[in-house]
Amino acid sequence: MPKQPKSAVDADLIRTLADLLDETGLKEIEYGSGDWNVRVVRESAGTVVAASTPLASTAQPAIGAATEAETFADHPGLVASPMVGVVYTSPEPGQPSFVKVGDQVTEGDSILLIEAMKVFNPIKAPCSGRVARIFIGTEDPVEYGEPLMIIE
Amino acid sequence: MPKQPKSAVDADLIRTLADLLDETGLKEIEYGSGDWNVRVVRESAGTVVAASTPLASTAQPAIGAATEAETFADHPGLVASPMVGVVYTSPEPGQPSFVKVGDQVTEGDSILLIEAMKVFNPIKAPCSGRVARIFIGTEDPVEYGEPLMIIE
Amino acid sequence: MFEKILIANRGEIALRINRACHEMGIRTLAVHSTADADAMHVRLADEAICIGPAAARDSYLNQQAILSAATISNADAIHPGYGFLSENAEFVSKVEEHGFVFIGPSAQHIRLMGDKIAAKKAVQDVGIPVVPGSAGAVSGLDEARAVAAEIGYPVLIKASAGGGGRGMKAANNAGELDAAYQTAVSEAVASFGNGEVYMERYLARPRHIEFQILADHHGNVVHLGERDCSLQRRHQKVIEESPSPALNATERARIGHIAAAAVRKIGYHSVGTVEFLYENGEFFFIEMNTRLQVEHPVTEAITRLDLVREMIRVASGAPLGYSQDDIPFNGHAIECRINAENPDTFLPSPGTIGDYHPPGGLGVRVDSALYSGYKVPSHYDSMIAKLIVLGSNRNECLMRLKRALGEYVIDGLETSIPLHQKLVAAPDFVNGDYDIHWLEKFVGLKEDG
Amino acid sequence: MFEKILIANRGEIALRINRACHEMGIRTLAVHSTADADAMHVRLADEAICIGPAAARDSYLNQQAILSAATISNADAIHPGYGFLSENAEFVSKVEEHGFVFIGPSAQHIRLMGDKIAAKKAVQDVGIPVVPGSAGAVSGLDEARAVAAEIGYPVLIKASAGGGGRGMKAANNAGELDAAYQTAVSEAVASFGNGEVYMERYLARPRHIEFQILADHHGNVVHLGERDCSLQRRHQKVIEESPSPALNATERARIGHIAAAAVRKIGYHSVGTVEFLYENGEFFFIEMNTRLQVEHPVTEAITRLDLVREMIRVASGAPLGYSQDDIPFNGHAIECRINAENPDTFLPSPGTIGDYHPPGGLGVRVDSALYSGYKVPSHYDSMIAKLIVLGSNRNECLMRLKRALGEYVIDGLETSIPLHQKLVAAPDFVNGDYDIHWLEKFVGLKEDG
Repeated sequence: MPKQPKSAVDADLIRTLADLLDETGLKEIEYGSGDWNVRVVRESAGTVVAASTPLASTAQPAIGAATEAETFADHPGLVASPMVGVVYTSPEPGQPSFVKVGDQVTEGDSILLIEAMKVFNPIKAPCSGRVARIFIGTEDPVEYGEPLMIIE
Repeated sequence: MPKQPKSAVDADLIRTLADLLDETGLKEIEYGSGDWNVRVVRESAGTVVAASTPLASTAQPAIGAATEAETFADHPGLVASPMVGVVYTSPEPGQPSFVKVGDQVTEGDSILLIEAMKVFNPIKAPCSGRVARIFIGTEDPVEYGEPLMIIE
Repeated sequence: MFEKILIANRGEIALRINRACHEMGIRTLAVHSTADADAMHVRLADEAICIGPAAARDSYLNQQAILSAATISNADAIHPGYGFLSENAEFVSKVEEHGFVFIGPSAQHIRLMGDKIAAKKAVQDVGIPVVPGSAGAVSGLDEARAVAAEIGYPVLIKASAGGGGRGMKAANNAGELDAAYQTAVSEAVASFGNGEVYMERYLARPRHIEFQILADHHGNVVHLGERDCSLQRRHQKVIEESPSPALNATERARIGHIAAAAVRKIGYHSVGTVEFLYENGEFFFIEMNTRLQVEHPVTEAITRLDLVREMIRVASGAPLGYSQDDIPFNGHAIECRINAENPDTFLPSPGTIGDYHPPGGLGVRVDSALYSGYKVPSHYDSMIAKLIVLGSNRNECLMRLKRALGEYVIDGLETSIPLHQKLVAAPDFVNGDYDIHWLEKFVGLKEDG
Repeated sequence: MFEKILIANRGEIALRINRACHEMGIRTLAVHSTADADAMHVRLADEAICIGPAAARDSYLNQQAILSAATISNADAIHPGYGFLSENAEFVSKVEEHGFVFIGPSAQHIRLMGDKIAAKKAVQDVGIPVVPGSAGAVSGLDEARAVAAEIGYPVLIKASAGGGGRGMKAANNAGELDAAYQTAVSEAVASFGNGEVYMERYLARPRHIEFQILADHHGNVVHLGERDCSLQRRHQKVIEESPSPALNATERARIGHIAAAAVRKIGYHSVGTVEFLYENGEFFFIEMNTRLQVEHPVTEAITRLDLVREMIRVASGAPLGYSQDDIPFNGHAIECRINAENPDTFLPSPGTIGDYHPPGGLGVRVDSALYSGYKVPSHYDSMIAKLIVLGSNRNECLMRLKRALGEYVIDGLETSIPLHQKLVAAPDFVNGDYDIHWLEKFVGLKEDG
């Protein structure tokens, strides 16, 4: 650690070391002089990669699980679909949506409908907050666990 | 060698050390001078272990490759069998052995015979020295590369 | 022919169905639980939809979720595999109400064969021999005693709603009857919520021999020979073979003909299996399974028919296109069910697969959804692979099975491969001299019946 | 029957032989180079002896080392596989002199068929049609011109000692003859140390169709149908199938009968393959291979015979035990040879196998010595696996092959799987409309002949 606080780390140095890790296949580089040193470590992904590639092809989800939504899969405010079905964003065709991005919602408010086997199931806000993202559009099919929106 | 941290690290040094890891089979090298140091680590090759276990059973060598001998496989004074055949430790039945443990031999001395297809092939000492170990007995069958003796 | 089939199952059978569909040029939709997101059938299917959490009742048994998935993905037909919803008449009705084709028999036939007493009556009416037993349900100890005296000891008391050995008790003589009856009723109530039981003669050393039936929608029915499934532990089949070491061609033709004729008379379609107990040259009906069986590959091996393809074809309305005389029975096939379990204690052994190397070469078939790095979930059945071996005769088949078991590598968990290696070397098995109790004696277990 | 067989080969064929031996209860001895110490056949054999360093001439071609290994391990017989010493008459003589059984034909028959000119004469004498050509060796340009004029252009000039396409040149007309002749002679000298060449009619669009023969020591000979091996690149077979899309049952019976009768007349025993060019309904002898072929599994698939087992049986003196009428031809089989090579440039790609997952299920056979973690040595042939698929007809076989190729995972090096996937989808191949030049055109290569 530098004794003198700096506003900016030596990013180029770290980039260089990171590139060197890649180039040389090393796991770790420590580099220093006097009271200064830097150590970079690359997590080896060996078995994880192996586990995910033994099959030649991967099924495409039948329905639109957006890549964008996947990155929010662990978000604490995520509302995930509790069932397989078709999403409706408004109570009736032609009416305004239950919610739009930026709206404040209160826990228990209806935020969507999901139709499954001709039954329209209201989806309620699991917490109060602001609608930060909406991942689906009306009449989109969704699978179990698919991200619907984020309430922060 | 840089005494002061630089954004341009000594990449050649790290490449050299990485090559040295490969060459020597080491996992880690730390290198330093005064207040300067560098340390490189190579991820141990898990697949090597995997490679040796995917089959349920392993063939037994048909002939007596002693486990003891295997531990000397990399010994610089190892005399390995140059052919498949049957070993004879003495020139004729009933005669004393060419060599016994503790004997001094000179490069080119006959130390064994190996019979292959009714031809008796003399095996000669590849170097001068003392016979430290003998792994085989007379009339033992041997495979190519099988340890015969050690001359130190 | 169908454009897209929803596969309402998991594991090796989902993969089996996926393969048959692809070989017919049919697109596939895998539905799966969250625990099976990385499963091989999900990866190899054309499309996949997650239908619920790991627990089977919320996913693979979730009829609404499966029907929703079929709807939103525009599937034409649903293949149920075995287990789960494959013999659920209510599900079949719903599938058809929603305009999909159920790849299997009608709801009516599933309902009929699901009721063990009604099934027995129905097949008896169309000429299939049944075990001597009560005319129907036996209510009360007095009736039980009277029935037992009539059909003769030993007798078996079985739950009407039963299956898998639960609610099933034997009495060797009048002295054992009362306790056996009461235990059977209690277990029936506990297991099925229905205490109704019936009784029949208990056979001392029977073999379990079943006939594979295939029927189209046009009245064409063939039998595809028998499978000897006598090697069972706790009523779960462990090894199956075809032909049975106990049957000759005349017997096969005779019983096969009776079974096929009966199936034709009741108007059944799709695949089905008529299960018999066989003792001293006599066959007695046990039950009819109205679905694809786990052990169908041994029949495929000796008849060279693709049963899943045939199931899909007849479900689409196609006629069989061949008759009984066109069905060859050549060679000998044995299947080993490989479970993730300790081969001695039979305790389940879920875990992550390390090295995985299935055997190959002539006459060897492996049906398994395993791969190196796959995590076997603990939520489902412990069967992880089926090894099916074909030889030109039983001895060749046994020798090939032995070498194939020796090549099979499944690291990372315990499997029943060592048990199968012992079985294949056991003199009684080699001689074909076994009955439905043999395996439990071999592994040192007492029968619980 | 033999107690112990020495397997004088490596790779998938050594594994194939090891499996057959174990299924017959015969112990196996693997002999191997230092490069193959970790090979699968070495691991699965009962015993193993290292016979030399990696270079084939010092190990797999080292006759003395192999015979020494047989001696010190008390083997009864030697199976040569294909390649290496399998068609070396001198080796066969030595094997027999040392009191071992050579599992293959006699030295005399190997010598006869190894001499292309003598072989042609010999088979012509026993009724097999040959391509019109020179009566024997053609010495000098003048004779070459005269022969070409007599048999008619296009003509092919071939090395007497040739094989694998080396020393083989075509001339489409008199203007091309001189250069073609001189090149062929030069290549023959360079490749075989022997400039002797012969000439024959060049067929424009022939198929390569070969008949599998099986003969015992008692004069019983059967043919096991044909294999169409027209898909070749640089004279190396890439895909083989049986039956040929170009042949009907009458043609098969006719040519098969001629080939089997000829083999009987010359007193041949063991397996053998009579190779023909087929064009416009005419068959012309190319050569006879006096060994097990790489592509034998397609014949095994449609006849259900185990060819390696039969080879061992007849080598032990056992009679066939069946006649031509007992040989069934059912279904359709295709083999893909999978090489460790770039599928576009065909450059070899040795390396270490990462994930390895062979396809499974109905009708799929994989013959391969690969396993995850195995290092493919660069010293030997690039063929690392054979995928053989059986279907009830050609279309079913093609669809199954397509799905099996899609399931096959071989990571860590480049393989020809993508090429096979392209071939299986190519309309000409799907229609069976191909000849021996088709593949080279398909991959954009000019023929070098």
